[in-house]
Amino acid sequence: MVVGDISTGTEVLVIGAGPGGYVAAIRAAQNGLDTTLVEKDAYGGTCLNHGCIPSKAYITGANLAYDAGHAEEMGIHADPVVDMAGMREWKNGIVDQLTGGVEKLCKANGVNLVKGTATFKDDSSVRVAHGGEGQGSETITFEHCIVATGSRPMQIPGFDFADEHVLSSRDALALEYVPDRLVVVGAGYIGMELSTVFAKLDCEVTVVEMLDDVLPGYEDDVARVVKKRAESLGIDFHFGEGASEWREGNDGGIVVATETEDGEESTYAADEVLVAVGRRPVTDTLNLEKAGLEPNEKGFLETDEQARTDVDHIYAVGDVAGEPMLAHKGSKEGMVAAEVIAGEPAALDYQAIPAAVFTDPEIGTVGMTEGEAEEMGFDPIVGKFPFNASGRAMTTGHTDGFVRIVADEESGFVLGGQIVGPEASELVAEVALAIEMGATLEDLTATIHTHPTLAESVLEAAENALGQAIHTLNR
Amino acid sequence: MVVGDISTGTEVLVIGAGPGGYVAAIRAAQNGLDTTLVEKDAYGGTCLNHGCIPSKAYITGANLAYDAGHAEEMGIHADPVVDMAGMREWKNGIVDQLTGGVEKLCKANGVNLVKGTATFKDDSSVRVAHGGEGQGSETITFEHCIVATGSRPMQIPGFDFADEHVLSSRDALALEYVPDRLVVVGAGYIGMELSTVFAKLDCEVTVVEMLDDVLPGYEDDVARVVKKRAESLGIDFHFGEGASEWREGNDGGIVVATETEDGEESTYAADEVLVAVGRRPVTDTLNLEKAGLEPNEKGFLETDEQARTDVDHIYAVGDVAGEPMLAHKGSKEGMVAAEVIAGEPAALDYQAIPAAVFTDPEIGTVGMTEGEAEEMGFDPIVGKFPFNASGRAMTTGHTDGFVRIVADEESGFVLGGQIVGPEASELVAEVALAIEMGATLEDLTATIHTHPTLAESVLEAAENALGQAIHTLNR
Amino acid sequence: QAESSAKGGRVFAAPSARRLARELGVDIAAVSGSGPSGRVTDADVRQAAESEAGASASAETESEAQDGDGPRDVDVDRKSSVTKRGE
Ligand SMILES: Cc1cc2nc3c(=O)[nH]c(=O)nc-3n(C[C@H](O)[C@H](O)[C@H](O)COP(=O)(O)OP(=O)(O)OC[C@H]3O[C@@H](n4cnc5c(N)ncnc54)[C@H](O)[C@@H]3O)c2cc1C
Ligand SMILES: Cc1cc2nc3c(=O)[nH]c(=O)nc-3n(C[C@H](O)[C@H](O)[C@H](O)COP(=O)(O)OP(=O)(O)OC[C@H]3O[C@@H](n4cnc5c(N)ncnc54)[C@H](O)[C@@H]3O)c2cc1C
Repeated sequence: MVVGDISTGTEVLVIGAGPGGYVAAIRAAQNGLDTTLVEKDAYGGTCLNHGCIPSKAYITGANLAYDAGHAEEMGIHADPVVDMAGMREWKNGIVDQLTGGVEKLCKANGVNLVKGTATFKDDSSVRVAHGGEGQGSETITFEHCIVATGSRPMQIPGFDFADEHVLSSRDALALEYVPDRLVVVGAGYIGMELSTVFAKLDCEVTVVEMLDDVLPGYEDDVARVVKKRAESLGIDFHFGEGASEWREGNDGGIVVATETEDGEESTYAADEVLVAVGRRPVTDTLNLEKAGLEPNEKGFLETDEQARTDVDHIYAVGDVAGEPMLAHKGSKEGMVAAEVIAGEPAALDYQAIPAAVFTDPEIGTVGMTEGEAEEMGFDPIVGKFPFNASGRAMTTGHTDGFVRIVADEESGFVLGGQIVGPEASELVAEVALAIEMGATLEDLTATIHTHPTLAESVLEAAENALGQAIHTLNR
Repeated sequence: MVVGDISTGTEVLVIGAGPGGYVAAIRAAQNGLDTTLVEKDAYGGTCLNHGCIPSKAYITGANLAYDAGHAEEMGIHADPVVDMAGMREWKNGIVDQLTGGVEKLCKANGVNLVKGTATFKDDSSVRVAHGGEGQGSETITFEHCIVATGSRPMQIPGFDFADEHVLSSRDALALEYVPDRLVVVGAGYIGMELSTVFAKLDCEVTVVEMLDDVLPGYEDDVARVVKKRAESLGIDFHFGEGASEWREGNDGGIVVATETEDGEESTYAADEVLVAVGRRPVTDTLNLEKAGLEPNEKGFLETDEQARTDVDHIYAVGDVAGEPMLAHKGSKEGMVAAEVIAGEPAALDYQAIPAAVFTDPEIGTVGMTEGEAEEMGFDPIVGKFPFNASGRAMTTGHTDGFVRIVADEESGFVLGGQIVGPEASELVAEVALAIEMGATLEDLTATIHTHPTLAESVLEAAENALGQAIHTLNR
Repeated sequence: QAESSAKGGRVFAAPSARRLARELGVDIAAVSGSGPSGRVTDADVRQAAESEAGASASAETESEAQDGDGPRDVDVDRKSSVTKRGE
């Protein structure tokens, strides 16, 4: 429905084609809604272009090279040489294939694609400025809008991503060479994933973290497994230090200065510094106030169970809609928003959002920790199984970590799982299904698990919680 | 309760310490029953010593060496050298650790361990001949007995495992070197797993199979993925040929002769021949008739829902109790038998036994195929997702294969899943839980799956069945 | 029963049962579950919807007669939401 020659209309306008936005657009179109998706940069958003996918590609590459080079115990002797430019090209090929796929899927489902940057004119139209000079702009009016503009890396004073040696995660994932020495500021999941990659590629990595442990938000015993392994890879940790500035060094490299709370200073020589201290939602460049929207103090758009903002016909999904800033949370919100607009009885009524960290070993968590279960008024029982007792883990050569299952003692309902170990990101899927289904510990243990698999460890942990473990002692 | 100086009594006697028997013994002891476990050879049975575990260790080793040597596309250049004796030692270390663990777990749970070969004297006692000369024997009387004597590899005429160049799977898993040329007789799962290992370790592998495809029992499109990959690894297949004999060759090697149904002969030069044509239950060396038991024509002991044989107080579990001859099926039966003896309301009431094949790529299946669902009177709908559309699969470098989910159209209940692809053995766990829980397709799609994971492909297949897939086109 | 399954504000029911409850306008948190440990099943949700529909369509006395069902009792809010959907 063309309203004028510079103004078009659409039933559903989606702003941003990351995993929140493109999924919302496809689902809206599948529901028969006339849908337009505006993207200023690249299809797939942060996730496909500068986040999940490129980081996981490098993690695979680094693991393969490292494992093959350290497998004498298995009788394998190799001295792999990594050509970072080649690995980057492989990664770029994957990204291109996936982003091209997203574009094709949008088109095949009938989504109208518009290239450009959207800003609100009022609560029922946006102006889209087309990229490049003299490309002009257009107005798009909408009945419903889904804001999915994602997030961007946070900067800290003294470290400007525009400076040559200061890298964001995006810059780090685009390097054509492996720096000899890298300082990583921030030991959150992005900092830890990338530190591990570079350490395995023979870079000397120093991690500086303001808090006193890696992976804030994860339980101590989970974080400890990852930290221990990182240390054994040669990563040098400095906790309780904030990065204050960087300067050119004498050796052609740089020097990164840090400060403790007490004002104690330290300096670390490096070639590059990667700043990975968190991400901020992109809500400041949209003229949100024109649509009657106001982000909260953290910059997020608050939403209800239908992914709806304070303005009834405007929805927000993905990183702009709050924590956890994870691709699959965004996609879920995108689907729900699209279905709600289509009149379906959809809601964000899931019980748990799983999360994975692709460190060595991986972490996969879902639902409540023991402490959280207690806070919620449950009387939790907990079962644990260490991977060093798993036959399958031994045969993979990776035995660090454990599976923990948290359940309600009275009812037996599974409330949560914390997995740190090989394939933890995959193993958590079964626990997530158990939680959503309202499965009990007995349901988990009654389900036959294939031998020999890592997934058996989930069963063993559940049996341990019931005092019936076969392959560990019950206490 | 010592009945005489050469005769002891026990509440529960378990014969055989494989995954059927040792699990039964531990569970029986956990239930407060006085339990004795007799094993003639090594704790852990076939599975830990000559089956699941050693084969999976070699598969890991072969994959790592092969993948690292074929990763130029990823920018990794390596030329791994495999020292088979070293790999064997690594494998032996794992086996020793696990079998030692089984022994310790049995003791810690209070199981009496007896070394020796048991034969029935009557329906309430066995004679146990201790190994070695002059070691004597003892009589053990029991109230309940669990037979868990497992299986052994089948021989075929013309190929005697006692001959130097004729290998059973057990022999193949004990080689100290990689033969230059190997003929494998039988393209079942054991033959295919081992063929893949040796092919990846630079052995020239020829597979001879009487039937006309690999992996009989698996659907064509599943088997095809594995066969195609095997061919690309250089494995040479000859279908419709039965191995008839072997002889010494002129080149210091051997010649394996085969025959088609029409009598056409072929010969293949090799250094060793591995015969992997199936396994037979060990029910012929137990004097079963003295206990009033008679195996069926295939040699199996038939059992009811409580794992009970025709003789009320004698149970049979594991490979002796029938197909599928899989470790986890045996363990499940072992637990049920032990619980039934303890008076628990246990039964073999599971809906599905998952199964995995650790070829390249892996196969994981559980529950019904589309055809089986139809036969059972369901009106199946099917959803499929190819791994080459999975971002996670791409980043692992392994994109062959697919996930298929079979459900009942009317109710939406998940009936089965066939997965061929990376980590299929692990991914099938979620589908198994879905089947046991009576989950619907909607339950699977409503459960948030972590991005980027292979497990997302299970969700995508379920969405595809519902006509709602995001990352493939729905038709 | 309903209390223990609503511990910590949580309802133990499969996603499909939760969606069905929304479709039928039933407040699943107030449905007593007949599944293991009080898990709310599809059938529980349908039954709750029926007894609500019955309750709202018929005289008060009838809904009083169902008082014995306890947790399955209908609250005014949900009654009105069912009515709205029926319009
Ligand atoms: C290094 C790294 C690794 C990560 N790894 C994982 C992981 O393993 N798993 C996981 O779940 N998450 C991971 N994440 C987080 C994940 O990338 C985000 O949660 C996800 O991308 C959020 O999706 P989104 O759709 O909300 O936003 P984004 O993916 O950020 O997409 C937003 C899109 O909107 C566009 N846009 C913004 N403003 C406008 C405008 N005004 N007009 C038009 N277009 C606009 C942007 O160009 C962008 O394409 C990772 C992130 C990083 C940085
Ligand atoms: C190469 C190979 C790979 C395999 N891979 C897998 C796999 O990946 N996954 C899977 O599920 N299965 C696999 N299997 C099959 C698996 O090994 C068997 O299903 C499993 O071992 C059966 O367990 P069980 O307890 O019934 O018997 P077994 O494991 O065979 O144990 C029987 C035990 O009984 C003892 N015994 C026999 N007779 C007597 C007697 N008279 N007195 C005392 N002791 C006695 C034997 O010494 C033996 O220790 C594989 C098998 C092979 C050969």
